[in-house]
Amino acid sequence: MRALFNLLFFPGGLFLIVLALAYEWVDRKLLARFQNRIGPRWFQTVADIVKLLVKEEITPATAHPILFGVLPVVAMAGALTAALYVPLLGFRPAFSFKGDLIVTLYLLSLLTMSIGMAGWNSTSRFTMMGATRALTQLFSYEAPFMLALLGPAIVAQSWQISEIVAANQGPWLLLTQPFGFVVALIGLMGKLEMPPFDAPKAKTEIVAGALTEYSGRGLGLFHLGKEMELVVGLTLIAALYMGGIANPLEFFGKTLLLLVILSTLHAILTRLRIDQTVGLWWRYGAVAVLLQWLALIAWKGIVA
Amino acid sequence: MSVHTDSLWGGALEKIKTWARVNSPWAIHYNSGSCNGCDIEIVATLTPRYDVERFGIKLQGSPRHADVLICTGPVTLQSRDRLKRIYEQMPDPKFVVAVGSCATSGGVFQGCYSVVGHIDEVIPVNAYIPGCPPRPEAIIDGVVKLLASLQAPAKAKK
Amino acid sequence: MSTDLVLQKVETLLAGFAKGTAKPEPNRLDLNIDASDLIAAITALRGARWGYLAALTGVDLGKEANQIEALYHLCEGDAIATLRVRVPRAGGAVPSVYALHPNSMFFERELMEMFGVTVTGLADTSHLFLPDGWPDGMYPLLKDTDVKAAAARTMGSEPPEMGRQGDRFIVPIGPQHPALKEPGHFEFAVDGELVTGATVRLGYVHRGIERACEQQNYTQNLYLTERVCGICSHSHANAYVNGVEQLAKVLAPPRAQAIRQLVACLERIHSHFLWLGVAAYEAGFETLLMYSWRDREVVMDVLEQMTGNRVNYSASVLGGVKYDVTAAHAAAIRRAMDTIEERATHYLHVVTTDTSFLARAQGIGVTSTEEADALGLLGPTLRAAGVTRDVRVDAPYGSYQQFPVTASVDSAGDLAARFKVRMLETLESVRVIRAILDGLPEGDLTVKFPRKIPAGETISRFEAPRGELFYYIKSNGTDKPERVKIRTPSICNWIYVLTKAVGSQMADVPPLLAGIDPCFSCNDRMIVVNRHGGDRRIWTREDLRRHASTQTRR
Amino acid sequence: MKFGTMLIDVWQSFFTKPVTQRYPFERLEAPDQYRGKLVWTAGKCNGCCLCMKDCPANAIELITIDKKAKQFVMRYHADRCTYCAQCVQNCRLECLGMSHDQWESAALKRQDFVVNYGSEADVAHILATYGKPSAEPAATSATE
Repeated sequence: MRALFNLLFFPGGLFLIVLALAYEWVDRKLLARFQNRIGPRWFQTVADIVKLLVKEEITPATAHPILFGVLPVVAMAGALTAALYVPLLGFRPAFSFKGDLIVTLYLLSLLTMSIGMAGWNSTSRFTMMGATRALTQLFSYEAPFMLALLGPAIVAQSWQISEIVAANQGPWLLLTQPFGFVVALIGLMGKLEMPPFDAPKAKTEIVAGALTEYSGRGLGLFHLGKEMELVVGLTLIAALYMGGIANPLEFFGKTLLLLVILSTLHAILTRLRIDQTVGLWWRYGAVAVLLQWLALIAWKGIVA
Repeated sequence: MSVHTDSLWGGALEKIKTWARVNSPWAIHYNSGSCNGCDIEIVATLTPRYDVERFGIKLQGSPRHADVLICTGPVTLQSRDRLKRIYEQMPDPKFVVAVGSCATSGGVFQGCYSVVGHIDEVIPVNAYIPGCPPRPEAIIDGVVKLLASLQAPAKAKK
Repeated sequence: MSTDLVLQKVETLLAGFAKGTAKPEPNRLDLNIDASDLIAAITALRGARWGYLAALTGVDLGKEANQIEALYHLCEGDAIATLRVRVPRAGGAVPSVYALHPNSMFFERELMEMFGVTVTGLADTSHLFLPDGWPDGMYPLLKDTDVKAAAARTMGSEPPEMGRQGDRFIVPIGPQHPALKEPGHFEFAVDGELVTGATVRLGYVHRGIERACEQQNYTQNLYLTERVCGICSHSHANAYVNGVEQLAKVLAPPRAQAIRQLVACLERIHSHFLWLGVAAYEAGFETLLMYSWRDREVVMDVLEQMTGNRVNYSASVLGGVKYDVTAAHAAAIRRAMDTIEERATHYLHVVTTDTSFLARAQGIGVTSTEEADALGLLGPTLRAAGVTRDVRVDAPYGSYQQFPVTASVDSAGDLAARFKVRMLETLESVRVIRAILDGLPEGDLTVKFPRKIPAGETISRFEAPRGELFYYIKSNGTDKPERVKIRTPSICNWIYVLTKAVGSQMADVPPLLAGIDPCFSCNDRMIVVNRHGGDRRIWTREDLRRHASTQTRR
Repeated sequence: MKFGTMLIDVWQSFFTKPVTQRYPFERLEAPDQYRGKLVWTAGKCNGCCLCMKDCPANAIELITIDKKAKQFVMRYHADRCTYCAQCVQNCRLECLGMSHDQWESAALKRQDFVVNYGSEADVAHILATYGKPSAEPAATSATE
């Protein structure tokens, strides 16, 4: 019974939807205030999702109907289950077992995979290009992002999130592993296709990328899945790199601080072309993280 | 849920649906032959001074994502069938706002050979905003009137 | 070199071909040429590097003369040489000069479509302006064509199936697309991220304005020409008014001329800020769109206060100006200029130093000076490639002698240079506005203007924010013009976009499109472009692939 | 090559009040020269029709009921008008003017745009003879 409660209400479904919508509103409001405008009202994101869910759903003739309907559900499921392993709101994660960090990372990238599949499935030219770009970006940021998150795991010598958080009580890992933190944060932006890495859904080039053909329920679920992933990603980075989350106040403080950083980067940078983002990752992201790993292993070898 | 209680439950559901549709009208813009005077005023409504995002209006790229089609221009012969095709691509419930004297009545281009005239000869139009070009406030006023009209019949329709 | 010497040079060059010359105005020279000598004449001019092909006007001389006259206008500085070629009304033919002047491809297509004159040696002869279903054999600008019947038949025709795939993966940027503020249909053959072929089908904004001008009187035409393009409405209205005033030999009072120049400079500022936002938005820099359009509102308010409308000011009237600039307006304009100057310098700094912006703007669509001149580009796109050609400097009209303007030029020739040139032009406009406000001459606003204009023809050139605007107006003594020819700057810049799009990344195409600040409603073109370089041969797909592969250096 | 030159801009605007003008709730007056809806005062008009002749969008129809008694009705099509004020410029008797506060003229049906200016008796008379002013172009000045 407790597992059902966790899945449906507390760290899972209902609570996460509300939190995701709140974070999306904060993101849009921040961006609007950065651009000197008022921005959306507080209930705007709720109205958007409800309107999308009641809108007529059009399935393109050339797309495989079952796959077209299932993919948004898979995307949101990926984000929902990832939330169970992450210390949301400062409480102990609902489930935690040896190696749940790896499982969370793969669950988080499930959404991007399903967006790529959705793009291939609805065969319009924009979605094809959107899908290829989404998958290229997935392969380029996934490795550095994972390496960056595994940095604290090496220090704590375990793959379990709660253990890692417990072991790193000393100075924030933000200071001891700066490269790891920066790459993780930028990696999260790449995963969520937030500008300047929004080539896969670049409005002025390929209309809406992989989601061009989706309307109504499908679009709503994809949108919600992405916002949930934002919340889960922020808590993960805050937990690992900013000395764990003890209580809800600390949770909101740290994650909103990260969100402000993401929004500022969104406001001041131009969208990068897909070859520039991939180049940026492999030339700088991966090298920085590997150097940091080298330092960690060397330090671990000498001290421990 | 048997039928006779449906009206109570249906009424509440209907109210929520209308509330959601009125508060997040995503828009798409199509210029069917306008001199782009009205188009720059439509984009001006998105910029900080008028900022229609406070009404929930976001400019979408694909007709699939949009509820309101904001179109300008006297519908030239070449863009006539494209206008119809875009209107058909949009999922229900959809609304059309004709911005500018050209879209409402052909304006200065009435009688030109390559011009159909006004938008409602091609697709049904829900709100007309005359002006050459109408001020951004007049465009917002038109959209507000359209949204208000959505709420009114929702109660009458039952 | 004075205008007469420049025109003498033409006379000596074309002495062999000209059947008769005339000098209707001090800066204009007409030469009657036979169709057979046309290529030789233009090659001679091109050999002596004399001027560029500004426009090609077709004039229907009526049923009784049974002739159509094609006027090739070539401009150098403020001198205009017009080669007049007469061809029979039915079945007339003119050789194509595409090899010498690449931008003539559009003018010849328009001549063919509107007058029925066949142009021999032209690669692509499908419809340019007219809608797809337009019945063949009906030429709208001939006086006796029944355009209403032709339009009715087009309405009934079946629209062609767009987006024929073939073996290449074609990405359509259709008439409706977030990157386009106006309708135009582009088809980019894409190989992965690389563009290997580009076609554009415009014509979605063709409203038949030139024919409508012939059926309305001069005053009504003023408001019709003003609505050719919303962003450069004052430029069109002024070019038309200058032309009609030259025909009627009536000079607007000095205060009216100064106010016209003032509104023209304000329009240039609002157009450049608008373009800065839109071009940055195409490259994905949404904040710059929001900021530049917020600062642009300052100029829009001033324009609204002075002329009563934010976009179509209708400031000029035949023979003067409608509104006066009171002291209150002048003060409001000065305050607006201070904020604009401060913001424009800030944007100039952002546009030339911001790393992420330069990553998307530097080295995109680089054009050398010779190529830009050879392609016949116009306006800031040309001046960003190092050619100082600006009608306000070469051939100052109205009060530009009193308040001179200096052209702003940059030599890099890429997208970032275009941003820089437009910001420099904005700062230059601010300086000129302050000079005008200081030296605004006294006097009344309008002068008596006849309703019937004596017969004659004239050419009026105006520097719109996007480049040189070319008006040819012919009057026949009544209160309705005989012919109004409008050649807008964006036509000549199109060939640049498509030649640069081939071989570039797909993501760079929208910024390239926005780079020339295209005004679709100014022109409607369909061009199939093959890679254009020194050699004029048509490239096969294999050449493109090989060429494309050498281009991927990033 | 500097990184994030817009950073100061962005944070400055974060801490300053947004410039948005909350339109429907806070309505600013249009400048007094703004060209809004056309207003016709019957008084001095002598039926010269010069305004109709030069209107680029034939948005004005002057219907003369009685020329000597100067009884006219001006049918004004607000949807066709392009607000260029050429009629105001042409009219030597200053009967026409552009209102600067009537610019919120959006409507849900096209029929709302046709306005008949003139004394009540004349307008009623015109409506009776022509029936409902449909959106289609009514007959031009039909003399009584």
